[in-house]
Amino acid sequence: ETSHAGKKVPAYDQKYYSRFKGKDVEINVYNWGEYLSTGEDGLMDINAEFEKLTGIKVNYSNYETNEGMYAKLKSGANSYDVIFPSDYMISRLIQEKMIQPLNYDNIPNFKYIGKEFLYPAYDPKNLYSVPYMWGRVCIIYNKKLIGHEIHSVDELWNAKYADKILMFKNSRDAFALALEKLGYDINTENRKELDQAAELLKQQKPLVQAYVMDQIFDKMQRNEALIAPYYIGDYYIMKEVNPDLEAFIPQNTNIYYDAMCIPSDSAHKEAAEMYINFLNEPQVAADNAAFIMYSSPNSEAVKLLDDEIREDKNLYPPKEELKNTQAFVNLSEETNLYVDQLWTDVLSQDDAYLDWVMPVFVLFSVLVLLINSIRKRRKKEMNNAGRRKNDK
Amino acid sequence: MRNDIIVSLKNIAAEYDGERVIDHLNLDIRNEEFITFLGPSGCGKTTTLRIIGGFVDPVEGDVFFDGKRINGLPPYRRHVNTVFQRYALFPHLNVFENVAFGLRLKKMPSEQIQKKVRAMLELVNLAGYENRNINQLSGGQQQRVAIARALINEPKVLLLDEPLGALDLKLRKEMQIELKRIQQALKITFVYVTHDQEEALTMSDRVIVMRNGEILQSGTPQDIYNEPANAFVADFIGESNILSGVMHKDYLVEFAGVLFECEDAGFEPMEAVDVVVRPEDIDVVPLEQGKITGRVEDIIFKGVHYEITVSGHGFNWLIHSTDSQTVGEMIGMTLTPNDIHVMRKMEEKK
Amino acid sequence: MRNDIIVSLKNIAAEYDGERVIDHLNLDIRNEEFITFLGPSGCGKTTTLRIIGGFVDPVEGDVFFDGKRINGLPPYRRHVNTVFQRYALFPHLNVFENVAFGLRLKKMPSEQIQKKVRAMLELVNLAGYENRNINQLSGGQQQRVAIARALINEPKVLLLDEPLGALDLKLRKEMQIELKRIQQALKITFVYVTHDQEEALTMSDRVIVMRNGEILQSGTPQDIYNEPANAFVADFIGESNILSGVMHKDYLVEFAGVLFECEDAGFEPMEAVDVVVRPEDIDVVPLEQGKITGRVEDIIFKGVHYEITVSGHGFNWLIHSTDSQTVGEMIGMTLTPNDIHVMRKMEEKK
Amino acid sequence: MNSKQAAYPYLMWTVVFIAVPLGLIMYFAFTDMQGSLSMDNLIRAGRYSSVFIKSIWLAAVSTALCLIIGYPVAYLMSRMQGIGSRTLLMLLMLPMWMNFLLRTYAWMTLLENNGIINHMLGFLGIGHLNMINTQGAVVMGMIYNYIPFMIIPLHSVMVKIQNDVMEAAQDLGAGPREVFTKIVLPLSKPGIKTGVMMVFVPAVSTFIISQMLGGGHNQLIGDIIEMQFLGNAYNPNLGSAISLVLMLLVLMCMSVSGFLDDEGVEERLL
Amino acid sequence: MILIIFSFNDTKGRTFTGFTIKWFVQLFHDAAALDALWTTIVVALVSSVIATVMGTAAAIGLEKMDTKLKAVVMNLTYIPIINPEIITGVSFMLLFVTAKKWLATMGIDFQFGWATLILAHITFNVPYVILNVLPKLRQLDQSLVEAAMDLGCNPMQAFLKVTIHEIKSGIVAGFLMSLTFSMDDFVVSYFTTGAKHQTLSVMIYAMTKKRISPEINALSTVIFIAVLAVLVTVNLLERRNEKRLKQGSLKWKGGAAR
Ligand SMILES: Nc1ncnc2c1ncn2[C@@H]1O[C@H](COP(=O)(O)OP(=O)(O)OP(=O)(O)O)[C@@H](O)[C@H]1O
Ligand SMILES: Nc1ncnc2c1ncn2[C@@H]1O[C@H](COP(=O)(O)OP(=O)(O)OP(=O)(O)O)[C@@H](O)[C@H]1O
Ligand SMILES: NCCCCNCCCN
Ligand SMILES: [Mg+2]
Ligand SMILES: [Mg+2]
Repeated sequence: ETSHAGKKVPAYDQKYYSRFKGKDVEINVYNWGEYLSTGEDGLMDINAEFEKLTGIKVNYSNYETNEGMYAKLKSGANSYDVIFPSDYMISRLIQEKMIQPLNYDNIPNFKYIGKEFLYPAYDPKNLYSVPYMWGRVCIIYNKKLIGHEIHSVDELWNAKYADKILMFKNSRDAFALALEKLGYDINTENRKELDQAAELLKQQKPLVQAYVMDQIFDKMQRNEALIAPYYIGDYYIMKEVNPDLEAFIPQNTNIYYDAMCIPSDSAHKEAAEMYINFLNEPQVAADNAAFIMYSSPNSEAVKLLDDEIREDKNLYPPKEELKNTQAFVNLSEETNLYVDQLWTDVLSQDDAYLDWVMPVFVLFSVLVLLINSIRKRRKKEMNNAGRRKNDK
Repeated sequence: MRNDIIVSLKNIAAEYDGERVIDHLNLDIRNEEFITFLGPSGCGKTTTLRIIGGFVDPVEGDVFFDGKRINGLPPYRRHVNTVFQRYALFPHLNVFENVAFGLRLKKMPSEQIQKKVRAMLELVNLAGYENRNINQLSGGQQQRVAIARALINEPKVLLLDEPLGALDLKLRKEMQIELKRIQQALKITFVYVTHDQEEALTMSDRVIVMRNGEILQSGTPQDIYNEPANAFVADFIGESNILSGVMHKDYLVEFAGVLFECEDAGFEPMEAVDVVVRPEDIDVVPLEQGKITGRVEDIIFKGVHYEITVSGHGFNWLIHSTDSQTVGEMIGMTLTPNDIHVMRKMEEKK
Repeated sequence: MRNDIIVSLKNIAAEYDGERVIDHLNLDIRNEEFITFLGPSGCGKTTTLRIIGGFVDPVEGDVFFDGKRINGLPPYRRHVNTVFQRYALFPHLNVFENVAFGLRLKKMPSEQIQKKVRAMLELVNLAGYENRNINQLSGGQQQRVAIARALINEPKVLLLDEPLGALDLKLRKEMQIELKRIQQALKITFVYVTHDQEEALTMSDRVIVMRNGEILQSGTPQDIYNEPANAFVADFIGESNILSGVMHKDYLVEFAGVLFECEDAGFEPMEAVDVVVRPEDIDVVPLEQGKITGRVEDIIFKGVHYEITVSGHGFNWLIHSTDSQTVGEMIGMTLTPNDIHVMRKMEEKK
Repeated sequence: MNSKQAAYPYLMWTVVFIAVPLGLIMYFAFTDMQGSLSMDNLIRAGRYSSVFIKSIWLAAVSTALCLIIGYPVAYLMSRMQGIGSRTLLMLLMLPMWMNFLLRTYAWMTLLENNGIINHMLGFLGIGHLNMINTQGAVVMGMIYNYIPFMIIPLHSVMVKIQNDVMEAAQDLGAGPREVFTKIVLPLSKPGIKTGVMMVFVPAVSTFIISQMLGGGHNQLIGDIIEMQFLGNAYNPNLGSAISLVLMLLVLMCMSVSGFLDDEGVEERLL
Repeated sequence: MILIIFSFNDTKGRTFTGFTIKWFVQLFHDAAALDALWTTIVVALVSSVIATVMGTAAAIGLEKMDTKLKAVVMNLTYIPIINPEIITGVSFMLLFVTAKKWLATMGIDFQFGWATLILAHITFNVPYVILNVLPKLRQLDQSLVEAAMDLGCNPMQAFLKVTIHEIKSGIVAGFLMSLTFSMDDFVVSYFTTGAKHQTLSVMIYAMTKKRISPEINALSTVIFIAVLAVLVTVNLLERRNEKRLKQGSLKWKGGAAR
């Protein structure tokens, strides 16, 4: 046993972790950006530590959103071994057989996961996922510059903050906010409700300075923007740099669970499971949680956290505070497509469009190309003929 | 006849980057004259032309046109047009539009342009080529377009900078005749630049021989050829035997170790001179009749004549003769007084 | 002397893109001969040379080299080297390496190469230029390198395709002499191509006049000049007055409406013939002494002589004379029988 | 015969890596996710016609500005001799060698509300300008990134305009203005064509500039395509359909302008 | 111009405000960054070399090809140059995904990575080589090749000893251009990169989507200095060459005057 921040933690199981030593195994880990401790502030550089411990090389890359990750996976371009999708996305991946059941025997540290996180709605039999972090969506704002506290999602639509508002750059989170404001279920499949939400987002658009994900850090820290919805954990990172920031967590906000999964086409499942297991080593999970400031489902790790963090009401709230929060569930395929479409429309803002425009354009341009090339050839021939005649 | 002079350069000097390339040049060009600048590369022919054209400002001296001083007048205000060495045709315009360029600038009505351009193309033998692209023309044809383009502005003076330099021999001969014909037909002053002495002699009313930014001699082709002002001109103007000699007294010169009567006078007694003898002026005579004798070293058949190299009296004599000789044979040569051109030694210019 | 023939073309025909450019050409080239192809542009001179060099395969006929048929043998296997029109020196190699190129390919030992290259550069007067870059040489020097490069392979036959075409007049004259000297020194067969008749006459042992892929005449320069086979050759070989005439009987020809004695015989009675008179053969005499008379239309001073155009008897006579005349004056002209060259009318080839 | 074979590997290559991929775009554009023939994607692409128009508009504006700024620069450079013009060319190329993303990123920090420019403006008392995440910023980014593509072809055409052609025009009576309108301008037309094309095409299809400087609400057609392949709305069929339309658009511009007809395009493309 | 310098001043300025060289140190210890740099260089070098060889060969073949086929191939060649990059990228992605699926049915595991990057980069590089070499071939004096053969070279020797020297500048220019475009490329790499290795551009792109780390500024500074150094050296070398040439020709002029 070693000690961590003055508390006892179990040592790594060297035998287990040395299974792949010297075998030149590499795993591709695909995670959200800013979602793993990189070893600053005296915390652990988790990937380096893992590589050192196991001899497995980690190819680590990042995505911005669930949907982006899904697209990358779906496109088939790359194979990954560990991914970190959120709740609704896990359902979708299960449904589309894009992730595979885990062998929990290879993940002994699964035992540290708090009971309340087992058998989640998105993976009811708990076959595919190991919870990673969880949290709630909040509204982050610059109290000093705004001048008062904020108590409502509506403030995101407040024209006073025009061009100082940031907004989610992914469809589910963005729609969730609009639906919350409208008082609808964030998982609604009702097209009318979704249309209204889209309408609301379009109304908001002129006020929005930018649609962002992690670029929010920079913008909020440097007072580029005044108000933005984001994930509560990240708020703490920003606040560290810019103490003027405050967070407001609406009652009915979105609660999210990100978990670790293994895509179906993973070539190194066992090594991937080892990685997942490693992330659940209490001291690893603790360092990680302290670094990214998200709420960890690893109860052993939580114990290792500084009290200040562990007792933070925003990160580890009492149960009753969560009762009005809403979690995402996967939507039907049609709704997914429909939301994607609405979302693209929001960003590109197109109201009236005509079905025939593009087919007609394609025909037209093909015609123009043809005519033009024929015309050119004819001209060339005439030119040549003319020259010949002249030469005689 | 002061009136007859169209362009006059007075005491002109020109510099590039502070280096003087034309030095105190004086020249009057008469109306309707075909005047040619002849000289080796870099002697300042182009520069002189560009001074007249307005592309180079002289650092000293005055340029007069029709009696008026025109220093500083930009090219587009001068009644002078230029045919550039590399034609400088406008590649984006066809033959017609190239020729019409100047007229269009003058906003002449379209039909009139049509008529004039056609007439001009007729003149340069390019009727029917109106719609050709420039790059579809041969060198000679391009040259003619360049001439037509310049002439259509009815300049009083046409400047031509080695207009035939890029053409091959045959075409050059043809174009020489063509140019002369045009000049005579239009009665325009032509100021012509070449470094080909045959071309200069063939075409010009007057030839200006230049060297190092100076005029060495100015005169009719015959003057220049027959009475070269110095050995440089003599050598440049045709094949010559140039010997060092000594003027014993008027009408008596010594060279190649022999005393010859000559037609020249006015030298210091025993002044060192250059003697020029044209190859075709040397008569071959039987050995015993020869005032000078030598051994035939080489004979080349040239069609019209044989070119014979004879060594004798410490000199390699070049002789043009219609009769052949035998290599290795000794022959005699004679010269009549008027075959001998005595000239002052030229002081070398740095 | 069958043995004496080094290259022999038998019934050669060549085509480009199905178009025939050489038609049933027969030619024997003797060892150590300086033979020149002369003819207007496009007549097939280069093509003939390329057939010998192995760059063009004849579609018909045989090429013999030293008695062996060599059709199809690639250029790098032939004992023939070529001096290309634009030198075709290797710009990435210096003078030495250019000349050494062929030897290096033969893997000759280095010192031997050194020695041979030096000797060769000596021969072409380029000793000391070994390390010069090609583009630091004047045209004439480049030409010499090209010759050295070809000669170092000790070819039995050297092909030269207008080797002096790109040089200016003065340099060309120099190089002509140089080439002739080299050929005589090395005793190699030179097959030379030019379209400059003076060059052909000056240098060659034998001149082949071509037109439209055919040989019109083959003979010594004097033969060709003095006894042109037809009006085309006569015209091509020098400036000529060519008139249509009628052969009344042997030694009597009528042209320009006048009967002349001549030295030609063997024609049909009253056969239509071409009559060629060289401009320098026409003697200008006082009007009343002239067998033909005419009006002086134009006089051009050419340095050595005046070129006089005289119209009379329905013809524009070209006369070269050392005496000037006055434009507009009537003059008389006479011809001696040996000034008159009577030749069969050439059947026009399509 | 022999040397012709040297091109065969490349011929194969063009088929596999140029023709086939374009064929695949076509195939995807006309099929649905299940792989059956469908016009839906193309029809759906119509939804983005306003994005097309916006992309074309922004690209056109940037192209025009590039031309207006680049033309005099190229002209001056072409008339300069030796060291001057080379140094200028080098200065021009310098940012080009810088990574494209870093360049754009640098602009991001420049244009920010609390960026250098606003600081300077504030310092000068002009006040505060909202620049980042506007269309202006996107146009700015396009100009900055693509102006070398305008200047280089213009320059390469202009250096070929010989002085004596301009002198000839003067000689024939053309004053400075006429020399420009009648000689320089028409002779640099091929360069203008190439430059316009070389700026317009990347500008109309960019997705980085709009993302980094446009704040995500100035979506251009490139963003939409990217979104369908690797972004928030996975739909390669729709993405292909939009790509196809974009490609045709570019081809049509090129065909109509006769972009590839002029001599020496090759050199100007480089 | 001012803007360029200014913008870099700015980035540098931000780097140096307070943080000093810490970020540089970190940059050089960042395995991912180093790996990206390595990947970028390998991909650029390999693809440029292959593109140069293939492009040169192609140009030689094309020059001899009959005009119709040549026109078709040339049109295909222009495509990667004038097609919007994103379409090139997307079409490669489709191609490789299709290939991957197809190969998988045959039991071959094919992953996006160096191979796809290199293949894609070769494809957009070859046209630049061809367009650089073709004009040189066209200018090539055919009689040089003939002269070589005349002097005893077989066709292959003629190519190696003469042709290649004549078109060298085109080949080198094509290679350098390929190298530059390859190093600078983002869009195509973005669509063809694998999970294991990313190019510098892709990495930078990912960086811009994260919390801004001063590392990116450090990186800008490093690249800027590197580029500046390369350009200045090239420029100086060129200038010296030019001077030498000038002197050479002066010497020659002097020689002629003698
Ligand atoms: N633009 C220029 N800058 C500097 N020096 C020049 C320039 N143009 C000409 N010179 C120099 O001026 C002198 C005269 O040049 P000019 O062009 O008048 O000679 P040229 O007689 O026309 O020669 P060529 O027969 O070669 O055309 C030469 O020494 C030349 O080097
Ligand atoms: N590569 C070729 N392809 C097609 N036709 C050709 C080719 N080379 C020459 N010709 C044609 O063959 C004919 C003879 O050409 P050749 O080059 O032998 O003439 P030439 O006598 O050398 O002319 P020049 O004096 O102009 O060099 C000409 O009509 C020419 O147009
Ligand atoms: N910076 C990393 C953010 C990860 C947040 N996951 C939230 C998922 C919400 N649906
Ligand atoms: Mg000149
Ligand atoms: Mg020829």
